[in-house]
Amino acid sequence: MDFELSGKLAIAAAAAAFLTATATSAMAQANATPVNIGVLTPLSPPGDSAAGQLIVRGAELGAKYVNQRLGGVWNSTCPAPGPVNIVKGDDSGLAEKGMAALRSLVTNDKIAGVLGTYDSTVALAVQPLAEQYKLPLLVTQASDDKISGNHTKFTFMTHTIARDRSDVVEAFIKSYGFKRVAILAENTDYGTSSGPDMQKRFVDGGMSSQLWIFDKTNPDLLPTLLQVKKFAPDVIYNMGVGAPAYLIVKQSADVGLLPKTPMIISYDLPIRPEFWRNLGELGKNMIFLSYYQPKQVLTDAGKWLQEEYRKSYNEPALYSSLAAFGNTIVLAQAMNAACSTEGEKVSGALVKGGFTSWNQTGVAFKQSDGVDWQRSVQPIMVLQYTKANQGFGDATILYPPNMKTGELVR
Amino acid sequence: MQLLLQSLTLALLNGAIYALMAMGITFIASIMRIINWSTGEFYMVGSFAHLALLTVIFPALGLTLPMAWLLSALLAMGLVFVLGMVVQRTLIAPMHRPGTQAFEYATIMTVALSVLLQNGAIMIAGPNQYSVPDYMRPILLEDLEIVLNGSRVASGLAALAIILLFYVLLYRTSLGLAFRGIAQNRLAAETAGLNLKTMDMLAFGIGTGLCAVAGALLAPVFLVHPLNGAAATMKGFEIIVIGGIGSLGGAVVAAFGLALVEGLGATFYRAELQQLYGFVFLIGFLVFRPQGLFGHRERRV
Amino acid sequence: MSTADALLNVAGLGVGYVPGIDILRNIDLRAERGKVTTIIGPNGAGKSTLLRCIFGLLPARRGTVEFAGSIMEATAPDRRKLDGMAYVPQHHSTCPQLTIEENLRLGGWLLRRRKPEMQARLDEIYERFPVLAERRRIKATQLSGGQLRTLAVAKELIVQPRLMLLDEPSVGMSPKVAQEVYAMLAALPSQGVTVLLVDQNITDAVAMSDSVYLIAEGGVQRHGTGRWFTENISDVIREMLQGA
Amino acid sequence: MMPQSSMIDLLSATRKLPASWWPNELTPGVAAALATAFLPLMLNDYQLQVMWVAFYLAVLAISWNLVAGYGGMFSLAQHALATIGGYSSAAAVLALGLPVWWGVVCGGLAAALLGYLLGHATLHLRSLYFAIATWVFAEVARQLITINYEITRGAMGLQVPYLFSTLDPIAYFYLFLGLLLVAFGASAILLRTKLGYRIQAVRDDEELAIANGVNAARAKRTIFAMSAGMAGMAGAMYGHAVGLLAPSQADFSQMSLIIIAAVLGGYRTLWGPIIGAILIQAVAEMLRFSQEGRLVIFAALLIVVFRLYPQGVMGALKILATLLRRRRQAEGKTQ
Repeated sequence: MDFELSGKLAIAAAAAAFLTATATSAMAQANATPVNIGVLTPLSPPGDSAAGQLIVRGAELGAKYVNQRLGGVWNSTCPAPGPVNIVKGDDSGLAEKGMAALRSLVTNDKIAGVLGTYDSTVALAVQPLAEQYKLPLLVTQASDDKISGNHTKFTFMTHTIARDRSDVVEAFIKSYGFKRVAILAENTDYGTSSGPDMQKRFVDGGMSSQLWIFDKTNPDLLPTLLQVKKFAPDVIYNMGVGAPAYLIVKQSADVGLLPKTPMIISYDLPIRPEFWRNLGELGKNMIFLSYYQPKQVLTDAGKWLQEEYRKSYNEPALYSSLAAFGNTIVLAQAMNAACSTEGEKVSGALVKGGFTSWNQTGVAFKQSDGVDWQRSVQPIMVLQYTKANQGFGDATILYPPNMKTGELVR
Repeated sequence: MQLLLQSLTLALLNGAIYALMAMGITFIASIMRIINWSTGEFYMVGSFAHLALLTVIFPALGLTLPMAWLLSALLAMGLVFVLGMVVQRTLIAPMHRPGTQAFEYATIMTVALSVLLQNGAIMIAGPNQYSVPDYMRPILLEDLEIVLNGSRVASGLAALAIILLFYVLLYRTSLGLAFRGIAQNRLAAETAGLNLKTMDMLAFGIGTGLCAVAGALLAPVFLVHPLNGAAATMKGFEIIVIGGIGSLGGAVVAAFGLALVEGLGATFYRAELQQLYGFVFLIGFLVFRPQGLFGHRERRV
Repeated sequence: MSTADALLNVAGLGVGYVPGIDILRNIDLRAERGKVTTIIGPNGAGKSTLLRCIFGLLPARRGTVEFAGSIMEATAPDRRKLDGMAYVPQHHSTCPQLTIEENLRLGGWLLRRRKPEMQARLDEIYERFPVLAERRRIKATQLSGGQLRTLAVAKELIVQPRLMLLDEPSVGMSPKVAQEVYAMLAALPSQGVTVLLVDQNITDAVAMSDSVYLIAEGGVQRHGTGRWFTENISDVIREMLQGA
Repeated sequence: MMPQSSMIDLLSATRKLPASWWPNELTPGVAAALATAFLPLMLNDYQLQVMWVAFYLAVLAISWNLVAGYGGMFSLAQHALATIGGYSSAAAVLALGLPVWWGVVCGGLAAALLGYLLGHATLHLRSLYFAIATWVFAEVARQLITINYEITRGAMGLQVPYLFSTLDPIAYFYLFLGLLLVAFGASAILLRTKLGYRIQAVRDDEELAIANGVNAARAKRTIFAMSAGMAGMAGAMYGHAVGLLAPSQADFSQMSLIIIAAVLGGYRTLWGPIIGAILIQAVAEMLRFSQEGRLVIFAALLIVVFRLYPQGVMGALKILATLLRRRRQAEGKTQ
């Protein structure tokens, strides 16, 4: 009995010693802990986890780029640059979950900056928290113009807002002489922020335009499309994201709108590898907006990303990944410029400086009026496929005029 | 006129598909007296199984059959039939312990199951949407200026055929008689010597199998992705309330009715209210005919 | 009486629904082959519970149910049905939206793979109960109370059980209809069916019984022949009322 | 089906109510709340945030348990009623310019009123139909909020003022702790009133209860409206704590959380919903490391727990208590 007890004690002592040793070594490592950057994004339902995963991929490659190519970031004591590390926070697309996730990232992971917000609701809910924690928040893909319109010190918009998109689509549609525009927008923040704005512009611009808002969970859009058919548009603007975007294309063909009527998809869905598999001939002559075209000249960082992304995932990077990648390296550059990871200083650097991102435009956050407060504007292109199964790189650039590579095929 | 004709045609096709979605739920609800909240997830699993069979497994085996899509959809149904039975036996049947509220606990189990299946699919299948090749070429009715999606027609017809088969099973076989008996009076079925445990398991398998084949058949029309079952659940519930729980005829008529109401409402009034038309239709039934179209007032047992 | 004559032998049975509360504490009873055995007792004595337990719808907490020489272990009613036990519960043992014939065919579930036999039995039932034969295409919900009861019995008789457990066959019936039902039951033993009856209609039930058990307070209070009970019924009732 | 004797007990209890209105469960409740009040000393911002959300979920679970567990009405609209409370409060504050606290009251009243009407329309339905009918109500509410984006800003989210001038989660921690204590106490007391006994009698056997002179329809409607009011008020406070309202709060996944919390903790017990809510919130947060797999692990865990302990934590505790008592008795005998 005694022996047993002493045996147990010995084991306990050994375990304690081991734990202490591990803890000490962990603490020693903690001194060389990388600078954590948070990615706050939807990774589980009801959020759009598909988008969230793409954003995480971009951010992780961004960290890899910072560590490999920029040699990490300088921290506040400026002795030597250290690596950055991406910490994921799942917001489930819900404001409250986003708040909890951000507080977790701040208190547990001691992040020096956060990016990745996808839902406008989440961005709006965590914006005041970012202020409270003096934490730079780079809004990667939320499109509500209220976010920049709130004029907060630590929030930086890099995504296009409804207005930018409307500008481009309006100019494109005008320059090609379309007169009747049908807009199909889903009932998410994306659709309800841009759709009505766009319709108003077309009507104000003397065109006739109708807007249909549809429920994202409803896979049967035929009745809506029959109304669209009755309207007899000469161009359809497809503002679905993911499954609804495909459904609009397929079901437009069902009611006979396609292939007669040109269709514009509002983002770069058609560059997905499954686009042709899913749509086949229907994808021919598809017009779409993109922030990127393979023939476009990328920065070195952008080239690096496309290469790495293809290596890792065997497909081209989508805008979500590109944007998150860009945000990550911009944040790192700002830290280096400030020679600090302190929120105040990094924010200051972000406002002052100009930064390299994945595209040639670069990133700068001027404190301009209204919705342009601390917002970096992305150029948007309009592309068109001209053949079935065409590679993304062979798509014609229709807009902007200075980049134009071909004519619209009807 | 042409618009009306086209929307009527589409409602007809949709009705068959809606009916198939609803039958699985109504069957399970009438036999086991539970709501299966994971219906939509079995629909989704069916569509993924179909996708895998048709685009990966069949080509890998070098199979090139004329109606491969139908075979694949039926195989997907069979797979989910087995999966459903396993789930029922291991997870749902044990909730019917004496002294527990069978309806509530079993329902809660299906809620947890739906969370598991949905998120499992997101984890495994990743962020993309998939489709399978069209089943048929589009059909052009030139005189009427109507184009019909071949896949929709094919899946609508297949749905009708499956409904017919199910009808034969229910009304022309002794197994079907047993199911109808259980649906009306479990005690009467038990005194007749039926093993209710086995019958419940079979019923759950058949119900989920029906949802799965709906998912499989609709793969080219409504795509394959982890969240594609949401609509099936919604339509299914609406239809079984309108048609009356346990009434197959009611489910079929309600399915066509719902497709018609939604289609006409959205085509001729406001499209964004499409889902709400169905709800209004349903609320009308709840208020004026709570037992549904062909349902009968439940007796307390 | 030797146990060899008993088709059903219940010994020391204890049953209950809620933990800690036994509805039946200790029941011993026998049903002799080819005889009618009746269980009487006050409301809430657990008579219906006893039948449910014998048929396997409720697990026994203690004691054994021995049927045709073998002890029933599993609670599955379908096994007992297969062994030749049949049970007609007090309420709703038919399916209201099935036709008469469908109800009978459901009752004949065990014969589902023997089509000619099923048909023969159906014809037999129709012959015996012309009232059902006339209405074979009608839904059960349209039957009158007495007809429904007849259907419920016929539904179980179709598989020619060895033992019929009947719960209150005449409840809610006009005296005339009840008479018909009892006449039908009285004829069962001559067809080789042993009957175990639970009844509140003491006079009619006891009159046709070979053996009667009075149960109350979870146990058998009195046991005797049908004749003894018929003669002493008023004393028994008085005793019960005073005891209660 | 419960034996008749306890039904009669329940109904006779409505005639002679217990002498004291103070329920036995309330004393440990207050004690637990007092103990919890010291927690912020040990917790960081993030943990406090998680805790107050757990309290909020617990209030919803209590309100649902009242309707479904004690009332036998398997409603699937609790999350929608909370959301309606939130938007009603927002309307009162943003459109009418009322102070935030008044908004919260308006939110509770609006939800209670809607709950009463919903109950009026659906409570005569049988269980399956009732469940689906309330689910439809929730879906309609969610879709209407989404579609009318000109007013509600739809999925873009409606910004509403905060309840307190500080964003410090400690304030909200105490707010929701207080709300939880009130909800807990209110339901404990309610269950000891005539209405409480009546509703349980109705749940166990509606016909028998009616035969015993209970106005079943009125009892059900009243409980349903009270529970809706509780959910609405919690929803309104939640809106002003997050600073943002969105139709996703009326998503069915939120309802599943409420159900899971109540059942995991212990369906039809007073403490169950609280234990369940804190447990799932804690587990969900602990699973953060697993990222995409979070909900998969979570759901798998739930299924295993439900499978082993359908009666939830409270049921498991009861079994444990019985075992301990038996062992003690056995020890007593051997000595």
